[in-house]
Amino acid sequence: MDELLLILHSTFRMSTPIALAAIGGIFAHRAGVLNVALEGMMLIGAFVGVMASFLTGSVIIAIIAAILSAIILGYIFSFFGITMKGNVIITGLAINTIVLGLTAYILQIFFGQRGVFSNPKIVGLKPLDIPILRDIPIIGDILNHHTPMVYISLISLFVAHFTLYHTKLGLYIRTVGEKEEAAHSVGLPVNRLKYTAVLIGAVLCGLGGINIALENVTMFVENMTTGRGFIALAAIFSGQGTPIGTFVFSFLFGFADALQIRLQDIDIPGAYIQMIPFLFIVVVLTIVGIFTVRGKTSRGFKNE
Amino acid sequence: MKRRKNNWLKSIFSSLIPVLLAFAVGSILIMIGGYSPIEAYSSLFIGALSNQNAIMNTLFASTPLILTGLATAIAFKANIYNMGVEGQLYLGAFAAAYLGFTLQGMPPFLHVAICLVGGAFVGMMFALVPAILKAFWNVNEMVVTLMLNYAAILFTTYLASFPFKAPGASNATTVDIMPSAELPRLFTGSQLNGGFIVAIGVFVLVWILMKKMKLGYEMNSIGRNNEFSEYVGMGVAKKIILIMSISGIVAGLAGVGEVLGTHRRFVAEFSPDYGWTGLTIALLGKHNPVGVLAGALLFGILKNGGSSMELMVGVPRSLIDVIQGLIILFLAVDFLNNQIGLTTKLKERFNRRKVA
Amino acid sequence: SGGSDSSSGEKVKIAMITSEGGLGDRSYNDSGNEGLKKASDELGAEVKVVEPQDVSEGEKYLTQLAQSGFDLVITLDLGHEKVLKEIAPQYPDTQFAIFNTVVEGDNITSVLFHEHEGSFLAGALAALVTQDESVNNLNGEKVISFVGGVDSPGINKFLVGYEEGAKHIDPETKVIVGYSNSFSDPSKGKEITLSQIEQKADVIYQVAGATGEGVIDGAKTKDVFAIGVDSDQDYIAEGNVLTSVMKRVDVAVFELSKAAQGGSYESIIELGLKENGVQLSEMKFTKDMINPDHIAKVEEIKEQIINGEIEVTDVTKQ
Amino acid sequence: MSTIKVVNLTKKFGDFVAIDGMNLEVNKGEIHAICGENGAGKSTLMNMLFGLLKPSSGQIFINGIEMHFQSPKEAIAQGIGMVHQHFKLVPSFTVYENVLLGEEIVKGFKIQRNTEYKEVQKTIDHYKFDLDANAKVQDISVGAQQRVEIIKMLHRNVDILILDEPSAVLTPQETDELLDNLIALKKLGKTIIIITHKLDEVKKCADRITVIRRGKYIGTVNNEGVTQQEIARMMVGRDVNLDLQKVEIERGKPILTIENVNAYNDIGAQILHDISMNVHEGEIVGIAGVEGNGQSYLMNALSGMLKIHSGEILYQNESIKGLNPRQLRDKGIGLVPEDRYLHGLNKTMSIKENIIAGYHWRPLFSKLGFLLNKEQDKHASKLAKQFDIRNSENMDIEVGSLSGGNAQKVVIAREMSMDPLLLILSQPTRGVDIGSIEFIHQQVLNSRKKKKAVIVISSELSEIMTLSDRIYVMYKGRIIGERVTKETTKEEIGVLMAGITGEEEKPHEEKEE
Ligand SMILES: Nc1ncnc2c1ncn2[C@@H]1O[C@H](COP(=O)(O)OP(=O)(O)OP(=O)(O)O)[C@@H](O)[C@H]1O
Ligand SMILES: Nc1ncnc2c1ncn2[C@@H]1O[C@H](COP(=O)(O)OP(=O)(O)OP(=O)(O)O)[C@@H](O)[C@H]1O
Ligand SMILES: [Mg+2]
Ligand SMILES: [Mg+2]
Repeated sequence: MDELLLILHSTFRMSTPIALAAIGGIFAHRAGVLNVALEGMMLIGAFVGVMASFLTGSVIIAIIAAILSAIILGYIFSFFGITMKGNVIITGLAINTIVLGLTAYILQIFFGQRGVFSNPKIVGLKPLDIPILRDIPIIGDILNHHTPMVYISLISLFVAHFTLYHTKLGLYIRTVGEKEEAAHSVGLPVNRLKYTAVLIGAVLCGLGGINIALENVTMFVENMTTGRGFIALAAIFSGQGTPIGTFVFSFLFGFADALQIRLQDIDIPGAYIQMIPFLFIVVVLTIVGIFTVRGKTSRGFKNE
Repeated sequence: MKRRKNNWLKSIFSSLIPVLLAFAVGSILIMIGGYSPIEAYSSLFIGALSNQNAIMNTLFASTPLILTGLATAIAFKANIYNMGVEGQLYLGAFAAAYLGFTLQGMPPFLHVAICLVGGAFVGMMFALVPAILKAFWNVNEMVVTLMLNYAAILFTTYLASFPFKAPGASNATTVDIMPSAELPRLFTGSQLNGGFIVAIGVFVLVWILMKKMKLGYEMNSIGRNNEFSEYVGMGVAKKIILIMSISGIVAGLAGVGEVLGTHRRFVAEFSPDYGWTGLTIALLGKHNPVGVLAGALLFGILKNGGSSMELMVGVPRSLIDVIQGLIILFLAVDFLNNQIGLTTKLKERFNRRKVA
Repeated sequence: SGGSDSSSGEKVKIAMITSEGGLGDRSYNDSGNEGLKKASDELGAEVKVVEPQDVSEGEKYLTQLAQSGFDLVITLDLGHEKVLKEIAPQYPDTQFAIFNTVVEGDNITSVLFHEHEGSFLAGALAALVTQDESVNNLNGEKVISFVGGVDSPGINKFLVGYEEGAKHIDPETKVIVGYSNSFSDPSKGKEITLSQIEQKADVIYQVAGATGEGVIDGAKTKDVFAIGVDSDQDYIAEGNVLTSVMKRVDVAVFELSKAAQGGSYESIIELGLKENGVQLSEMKFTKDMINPDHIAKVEEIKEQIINGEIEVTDVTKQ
Repeated sequence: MSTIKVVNLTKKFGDFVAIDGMNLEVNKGEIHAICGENGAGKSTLMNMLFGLLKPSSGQIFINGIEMHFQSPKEAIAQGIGMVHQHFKLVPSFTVYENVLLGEEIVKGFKIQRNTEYKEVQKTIDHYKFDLDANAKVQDISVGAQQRVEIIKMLHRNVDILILDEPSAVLTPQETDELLDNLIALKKLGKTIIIITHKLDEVKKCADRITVIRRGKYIGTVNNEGVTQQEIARMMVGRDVNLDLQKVEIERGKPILTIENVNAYNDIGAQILHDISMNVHEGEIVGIAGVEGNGQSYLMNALSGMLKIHSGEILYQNESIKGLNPRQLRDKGIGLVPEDRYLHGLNKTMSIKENIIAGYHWRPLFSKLGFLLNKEQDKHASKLAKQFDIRNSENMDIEVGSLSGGNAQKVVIAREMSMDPLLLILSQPTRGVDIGSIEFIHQQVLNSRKKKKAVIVISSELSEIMTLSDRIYVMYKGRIIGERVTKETTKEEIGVLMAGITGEEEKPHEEKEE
């Protein structure tokens, strides 16, 4: 029981960066823009957050700087992918490569550091002890004592859901993604909506970067996002672009990963244990697929 | 005839502009780092293209990318998001290595052939997993292939670390393959090997498949309109399985080439994201085999020239990554067409303002 | 065996190829780079460090460096062993050196570290300290742990030495093992560490590159001990890094550089506890926190290893 | 003063001139019909008026002021609304969401769904349209979707309403209601431009008629004093035979027999109930019915796209239940689906590629897995000529850039070229100009002459009456009547289509879909 609570507590920590990026990524996804630059946006957020924290000693400035940097990246992505109509997957992959190189390069030429940048002057964010939550049994054990971004990721879930389904912005974003001509024919600013969708994602990716670099640890490491942006992308697709579904899959992945860590001591090859989160997602999707397809009476696939 | 020439010129121009723009942005960064852009770029071209050895090494660097690019292009053409080329490559590579070091006393030609077939087969089998899940239960292939990549890398690393580790090796590698299984070097002084011939052979076959064969036509149709394709009896589910199998075969061969030609044993995590680079190349080449070939050569130049930039001028690796990223970024845009579109758009806005 | 042929007056030219991961790992490659810098400062050598993108580029780098007239070309990537064997004979005027593996050849020096020996000491110290409730937040339970970057022989060489050292002190010591599956994921490193601490581990040995930074951070958060690796990492979290298992790549590189300048090369250099090529850090911040008997005991074990009374397993030899 | 004035307007797509020096004046408060063959440029012209396309040259004046529309937004701001030929609706949204798109009712940030629903339903009821504002667009019939498009514009209170073939998918009653509505709107002072291929509608509502041909202005006439035949001649440039003569054919043995077929949709609702029917050699069987009464499902079931739950389908006395589309084609069944651009054609592939689809595996077109390019070219050129597909000099252009009628001819040509023993056509002439209708109908009758069996599913009653020997009427997923054409009247079938059998059966009450 205690063990389970610990795993769940850890699940929140592990799924937070994925959930933030994924929930942010939903908007671009729903606007019909495949954003593979989530990874790069998180990494730049992590990097700039650490730099700003180091230089100013202020976490607030660090957070703002991280968000801004991710937004700038979002603009570059949107400019090339939307305004210039470049292939968005290439654009996204290119941006990831650039961020990876650029962060390392800046670290090297301006700070004379390679690989790792850690310094006592970097101020991070600490876990919160929330008065009422603290006293609720079980729930308190799982949900209390997390860093701010964990709570922000939960809040962003509700905000994203509300925005997507109950506001004009959300409705327009979905329109653009599902049927661009419809948006065009009533004069919606198609490109501006796509920009906005990408930029919302950038903001949350910036926060994801903060979570990785200033909450979980307080340092920057080259490529420290290690593919979480792609896991987030997988969560979006698995959750079919709905905030709740996407969050569930981010959470499931975090859970499987937390579980995996605890199972490593079992006496079977580590590789098999480490595969758990990845195979777990495949299995879940397959089960969902089997149930969905069961009642199907029409032949073939729908166009995307 | 005249028109064709024009198109040809146009495509040269449209790929030259982004490269030049990327170089321009890159030179700013190079200067910030205190290096000379001219020196850096000339070392890039000298290293990649200046003499026979340089060119051979560029082709060598392109070899796995031709194959991973084609593997991705085949699937993408049919609108199947096979992002699992990396994983398929690893399993194909391991299979080839296994056949390469276990089978003994084989005539070289036969041994190589067996390794090629074995690696291709394993690549295919692994690609079948997402294909079947997609075909039967409509499970998103992009997610499945992304996830299975991790599993494949973990699995092959495990194999090379434990059951098949070379005795005495302190890293995760298998023993060497038999000399009979090696793809020979084509020239001395360069790493270019028989793998390149394999890649070119596959390129020709894929070109024929996509341009001349019935299946190529069906791939194109499925890629553009699934429902139509089903309606006219193409049996989309079965075709998905078939197309993914071919994609897996080509991805597997990419791994085989690396094992038989380059490393001559299996080395855990040997691929510097060949699969992902292949994906970029497939998209840059617009899923067209010739485009993929051109893209792979470009990346070969960048990789080989990039190392020269480091070796000769000392430009740090990280900056080379940035420049490569910039080139890809600018290449994502169809400049010539959009450029014109952009200027007319600006002109229109300007005119409108004048009127108002 | 062959000597350097750089005539006096000319600067000796030395190049070093990093292993994958490159510079900035705050351990292996960086340590090598330290040695090289020292060679440049003290010996006036002309030095160059290069970082290939992947292991298949080894041949190109080795060839081009040899062709560019370097007197000594050191590769830290043991993945280059095969190509080195083929290339070295073509450039008899260049001396080559490779680390962590043995490659035979007239102009090749192989440098081997006995990391398992250093790890053995770390394991012994960890097993002693974990039972001591008086320092930090340590519990009395005999549980220690290990975080590796990947589950592979190169990493497990450290693990097995560590385990043997711990069992040598107390066979009941439990060693929890975790792998992060990445060398650049400090978050994950920390998470694994926290999970191990929850399972009562209170001394955690990390062999995981930058991921290990997260391990140290985790130990600091829970105020228990981490053990650093490769270089002296004690300063990263003062008082929470019990010790570091140092692998003196810098020493080896410097020694090679000296040979390049005029001495003669050996074909195999083995660096273990005996040669001070592998050693524990001086424990600047922790020495006073723990029972001096423990340190004495570790010192004693070190002597036993050096004189062969204790033999530590090297898994890569299997 | 004219509300809309177009001067010397030209639109080029590459080298192709779609609109060539067009002049047009539309008066305020009139209903102005635009007529022309498929591909004449009607939609292109209207899209320029609505800001969706930018003219290559020429001027557009709205109320005397020259306009340079950059987007529909600016056109809407000038009070211009357009109902498009190809729907611009978001499938997963509800009807009311689509209607109000861009004009949501919000309180704070929150969209007031309930209010929106009520408001839109009110508009729908006001215009007496048969629509549920709460239904999702993807779940309603094509006809209903068209109604959503019209409501969308009516709800926006535009001054100038452009309707591009609004009645193509409406039932006769709905069309009548629509026309009445348009006349009522005109009386409110609105200006209406309507594009339609149905000359009787033009006669019923228009004040003036402009005819264009191949991108050029032909002329504008007053509705009064012009006959349908005259308009048709202006459009086509020759006399059009609107009444085809059917020769007597001895009907042969049964080709297709359907027995008690039942089917369900993906969410488990029954969509076909006990369907039984048959068709014989040398016979054309029509399936009449108001759009959305299960005809599409029947078509899907016959094309192998829908799983049949129970019942039997016999083709030449052999069960073809559960066969896939390819097997059906190989048995000699030709299929012309209802949705041209979804199932009938691959919009972004060339004419040549489209014209062999579904038959490309035949030895005629491929050998040992290779496509025979020459044969394919020959075949495509032959059919283009035979079926009068315009633009046929270039078989490599995308089918998507063909006009609706020509695109439909590509489908018809493909399916007929293999001489199928059984030809099933669904809405074969939807949105097709009169010249092409005549042509397609002639082709169908030729098949009958060659003793083939034909099923025509159409919501166009006159089409059913012209072509069929026998008629089945579908209502709510059932066949509620069977008549021999010669022994029935348009009126009788119309009554059946409304669900009234007049016999022992009562109109079916239960609501489906
Ligand atoms: N939020 C934004 N931030 C920065 N630039 C933007 C933003 N939104 C749009 N742009 C830029 O301004 C251009 C015009 O935007 P606008 O919203 O008017 O596009 P639009 O109405 O969809 O255009 P059209 O419909 O004519 O294609 C975009 O193409 C983009 O380059
Ligand atoms: N985007 C485009 N690119 C190239 N050609 C086009 C494009 N749009 C239309 N055309 C061509 O312009 C001509 C006019 O097309 P348009 O759609 O305006 O015809 P239409 O009169 O509306 O026909 P229909 O009655 O079939 O709707 C056609 O020949 C068509 O092929
Ligand atoms: Mg203890
Ligand atoms: Mg039209």
